[in-house]
Amino acid sequence: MGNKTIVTGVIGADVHAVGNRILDYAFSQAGFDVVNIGVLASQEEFIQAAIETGAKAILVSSLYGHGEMDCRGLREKCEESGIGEIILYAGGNLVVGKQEWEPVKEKFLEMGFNRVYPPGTLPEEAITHLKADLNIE
Amino acid sequence: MGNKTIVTGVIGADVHAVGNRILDYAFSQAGFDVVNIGVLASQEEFIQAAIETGAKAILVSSLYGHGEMDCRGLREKCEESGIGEIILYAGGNLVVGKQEWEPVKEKFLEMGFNRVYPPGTLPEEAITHLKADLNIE
Amino acid sequence: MEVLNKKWSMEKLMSLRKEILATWPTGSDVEDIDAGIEYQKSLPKSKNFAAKLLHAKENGITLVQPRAGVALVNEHIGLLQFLQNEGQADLLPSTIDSYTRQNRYQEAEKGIQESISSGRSLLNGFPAVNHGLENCRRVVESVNVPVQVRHGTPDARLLAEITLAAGFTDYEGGGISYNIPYAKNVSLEKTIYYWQYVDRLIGYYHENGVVINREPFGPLTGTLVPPCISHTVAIVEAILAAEQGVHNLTLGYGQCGNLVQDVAAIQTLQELSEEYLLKNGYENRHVTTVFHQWMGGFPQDEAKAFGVISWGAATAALAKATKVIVKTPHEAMGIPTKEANAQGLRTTKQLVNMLKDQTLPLTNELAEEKEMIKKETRAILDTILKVGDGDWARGIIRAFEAGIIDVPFAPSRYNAGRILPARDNNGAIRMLDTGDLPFDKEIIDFHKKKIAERGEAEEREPSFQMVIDDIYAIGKGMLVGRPN
Amino acid sequence: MEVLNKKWSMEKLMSLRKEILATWPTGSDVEDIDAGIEYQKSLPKSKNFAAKLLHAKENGITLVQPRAGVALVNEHIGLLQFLQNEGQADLLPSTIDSYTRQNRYQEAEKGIQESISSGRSLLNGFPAVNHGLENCRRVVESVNVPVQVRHGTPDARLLAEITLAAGFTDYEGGGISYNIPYAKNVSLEKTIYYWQYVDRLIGYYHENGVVINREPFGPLTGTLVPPCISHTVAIVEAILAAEQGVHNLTLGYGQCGNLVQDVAAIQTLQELSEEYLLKNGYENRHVTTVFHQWMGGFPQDEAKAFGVISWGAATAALAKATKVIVKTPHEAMGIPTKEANAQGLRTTKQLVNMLKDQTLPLTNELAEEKEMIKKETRAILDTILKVGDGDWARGIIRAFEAGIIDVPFAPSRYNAGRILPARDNNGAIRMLDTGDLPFDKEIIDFHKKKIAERGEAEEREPSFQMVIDDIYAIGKGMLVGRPN
Repeated sequence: MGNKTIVTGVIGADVHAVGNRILDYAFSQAGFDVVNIGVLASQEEFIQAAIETGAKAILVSSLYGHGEMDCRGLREKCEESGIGEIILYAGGNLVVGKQEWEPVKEKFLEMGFNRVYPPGTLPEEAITHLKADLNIE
Repeated sequence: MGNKTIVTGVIGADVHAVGNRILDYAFSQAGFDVVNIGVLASQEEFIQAAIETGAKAILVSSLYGHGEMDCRGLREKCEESGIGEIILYAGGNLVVGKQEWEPVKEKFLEMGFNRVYPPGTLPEEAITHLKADLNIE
Repeated sequence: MEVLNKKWSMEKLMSLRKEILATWPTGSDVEDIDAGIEYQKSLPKSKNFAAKLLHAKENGITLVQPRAGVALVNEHIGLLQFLQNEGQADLLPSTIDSYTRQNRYQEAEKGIQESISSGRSLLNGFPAVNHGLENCRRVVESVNVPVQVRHGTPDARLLAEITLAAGFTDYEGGGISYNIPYAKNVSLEKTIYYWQYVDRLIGYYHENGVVINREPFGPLTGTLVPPCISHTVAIVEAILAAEQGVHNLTLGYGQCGNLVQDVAAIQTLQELSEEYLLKNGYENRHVTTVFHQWMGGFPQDEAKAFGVISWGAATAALAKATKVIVKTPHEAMGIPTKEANAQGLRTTKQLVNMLKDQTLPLTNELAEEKEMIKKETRAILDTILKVGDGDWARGIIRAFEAGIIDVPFAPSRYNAGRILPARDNNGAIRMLDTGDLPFDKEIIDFHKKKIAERGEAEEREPSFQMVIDDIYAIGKGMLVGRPN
Repeated sequence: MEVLNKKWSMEKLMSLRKEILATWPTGSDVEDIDAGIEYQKSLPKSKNFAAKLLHAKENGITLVQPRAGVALVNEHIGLLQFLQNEGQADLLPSTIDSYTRQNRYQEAEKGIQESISSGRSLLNGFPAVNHGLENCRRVVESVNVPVQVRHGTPDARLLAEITLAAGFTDYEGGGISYNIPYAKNVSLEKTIYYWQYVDRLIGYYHENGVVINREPFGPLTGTLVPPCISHTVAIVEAILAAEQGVHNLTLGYGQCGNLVQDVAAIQTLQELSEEYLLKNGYENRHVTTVFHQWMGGFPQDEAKAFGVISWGAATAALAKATKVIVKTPHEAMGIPTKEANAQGLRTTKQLVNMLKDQTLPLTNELAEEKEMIKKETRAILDTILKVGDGDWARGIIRAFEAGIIDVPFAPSRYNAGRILPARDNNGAIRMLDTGDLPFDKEIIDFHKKKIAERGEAEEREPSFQMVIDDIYAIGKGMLVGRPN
């Protein structure tokens, strides 16, 4: 597949399906080829899908607060699998409870994510960023 | 009049009449002889009513936030009028805005009030105190 | 002096003006009446209260307005800007302090000075008269939405002169609604006369192309006021204002808490006022409505206060009131911080937006409630006109003397104070005692029946204790004050 | 394996039990099934969920319940006590963490350890299985009100064994409602079978004098779910549970936001479920209702969130739901602090108390809405029984395969996902596309008409964009997602 292929999914034991459906729709509308692996997706499933489709980016959603535990080590696993340079985004309610956003963001950037989004972000924002990061248009 | 005569009223430019009516009713029910001078009452009117009726206590209500300015000097005026020992209570929304209660209470006690009540106090509480302060029952 | 409902000549207004403007030094700034009109014309339409209200009414939108006022000008401007920007207020007020309301400008001045020296507002509102024309214009110029004067001033003539010349486009109050709940010893003759002055002034503005909106104060004492009582006062004041040339009126009502009664009240207020204005020959008048969120005691707890605020917001939206006056989570503690004020606005905004596509459907219960409110209000209004020998001003004065109209819990000695309101078993406000209201047997029996139903449910005789229980109820989380 | 709606023998239950209890070490603590029953009998009636619900139903009271759960036992107890004392919760939950819901006890264990070492809960709920019997009993013993297990677990057999033996008296979920919205790859055969186990276990408790309440999860995906869809699932699960011996059921519904539709939904849920239980031979069953405050996206701003919470509370009270599940002002931010949770409870408590003497009167609109919900639900239910050749379990499985029942936005691949819901012009939830739901022309035309009305008002063709706009609407302060 081409330059516009991305993998989306909801990581861990998380079953929030609505936002995932909207992201799929919005990125498809924006011209991306969306490989949506759905909810309850493991790190391995994200990586497998990215390798199989030659995706340029992985967009990880997490709505249930366990994102911190679920996302840890994803960058390292990508490196081990030979896709160490792939773009990684994360977004949603990434931690349990109401916390300051900046430290949460820092934590995920340190984990190797390229961009991190707080709850309530509209798809348009991530679309704009991803186009910039992939040098599209 | 007897030992159970008290003067009630709403001080200053304050027109809140409902609580005043309830206080009147509740103290009367509790056996007090209530001389209710109503709303928009000046310090002089409170003192005049107390002298004329031989009241043992003055209960000042203030609901509109100007209580601090309106009540200042009342104890001194009582002293000048020869009723310096009269019991003075104040209650209501005594200051403008949401403030810590303790400093407000301190301020009114320093002004010479015997007891001070925050917003939301039920009449029963003041009735119990007044009976104790006047050695009734 | 007998006061009649008759339009003043401009000569009468102008000859009195001199005297009024001389009552405080800042009055001299507004001597040229036409300068105020010119200034008003220089303001954009977006700052005109009447225009914004009519637009909302046409589009089925409920606008949101706070109460707010502090002692000093810059702080007051900061407060209004905050409520506009952070509170998303559609309409802004300048709530006037209580000294100014009693024309005690000397004490207001002292409050200003103490506020400066202590660094916090010692006044419960904005002393517009003391600050004068230019400072008031700064207020209007500092915000992007229309600003209204909200107060409680029996004699508000000087305040009107200054604030209208300064670009305020809505003026709350009236000769009855700012007397009976706000004064103790001022006769209705006097206050109606004072307010004829204000209304004639606004009529003059109107004749010269400047539309100023007038809002009789709806909730009166804010405590268990039956709709027919507040409706009667609002409609009489609307007629008195219309006679003096006022064309745009917002009539008000304070939430009782029972959804059906509240929706019925807003709908009948609109319908009855239009009917009576037209019947009395006042054509081309524009009536809008204002719903006041719960005016009684509030829970101390902020979370519970949000619940009370929200119920008022939801009711206003379902009743399709043109605007809603908003309470704050600090209500039980007195004057709110600006943050709390903005919170109350945002809570309300969320609900009026969410519910803007919904109404309360017409049901038997709603139809019956509307019918009763109309019967009661018409009975009082028609008796007022009768005892006034055809004159509304004479009539309302005589009616208050006779208890034909009677406001519960009012401080004024010109009010009979004989009626006793209490909630029925569904929380609607009825009368335990209808006093001397000119009601026929059907109406009296209706109230008796409703109160008796509650008495039976609570296994007690209806009495003043029931009334007290109702007053304390909301603070304890209830609408109806049941025995424990 | 074919699953049929047929009561399990005790032998079947007991032979499976061994295997289930062996799936995690703490299972061995509950081997003696009758020890759990004895423990339940030792608890005071005030801790029995079913009893408290029935008392509320009889007295027209709406009870208030939060969601809450953290990783560690002492912290969880502290949280529940806080919500009981500061939040005035009538009923308490223990919300189970997401690892336990997927039976990933190993990961839950890791979450417990990390929570201990980091000093904050890294789990989004209480891992009851890992903590085991004695710890769960400490939870029940530490509070004064009934406690329910709330989760989202497709295979909740071990969790049920431990928590019921520990004194929990209400158990949320079901073979459909905890599969379709909570799993991706688990077949309905499996989950219905898992839940027959749970229901049979509760049936055994019932036969031995311990009443455990069961609550199918009403809101499903929580997003634009038409009432007929959630009603169908709730009623089928009620029947499946009743067959295994469950007698007390609370059926649920998630707020849609339109007052008339929400009241109609709660009323029809009560009426239809009683009708179908009786019609299918399940006598002496007690049905109560639960109303879930707004399950969709929340505004970030807490003041606005209070508005959304309040509207749910008011609707629950006017609909006379037996209990209401409460959101918090932190909803948009994920799991709330205990303070925010208690605030949501107090706001809700204020409203259900204030409105307890009021209902929404029956109007033409309400009657029509109820009639449509009943027609739609009956059409689906009757088709399910037909395609199941008279068996509800077989029927619901086949119905999901065929799209005869279809849950919007569900993650499960066993759900057709062909219907498309959207709001009509008054904010009620209708269907843009009814997929393969077994509706007659009248019903289909009704939905078409309602959606077309909105399309005309917004001057656009109904499409998936309308659905997306509706999903984002509340966060922007609206119910209906209008184009700008």
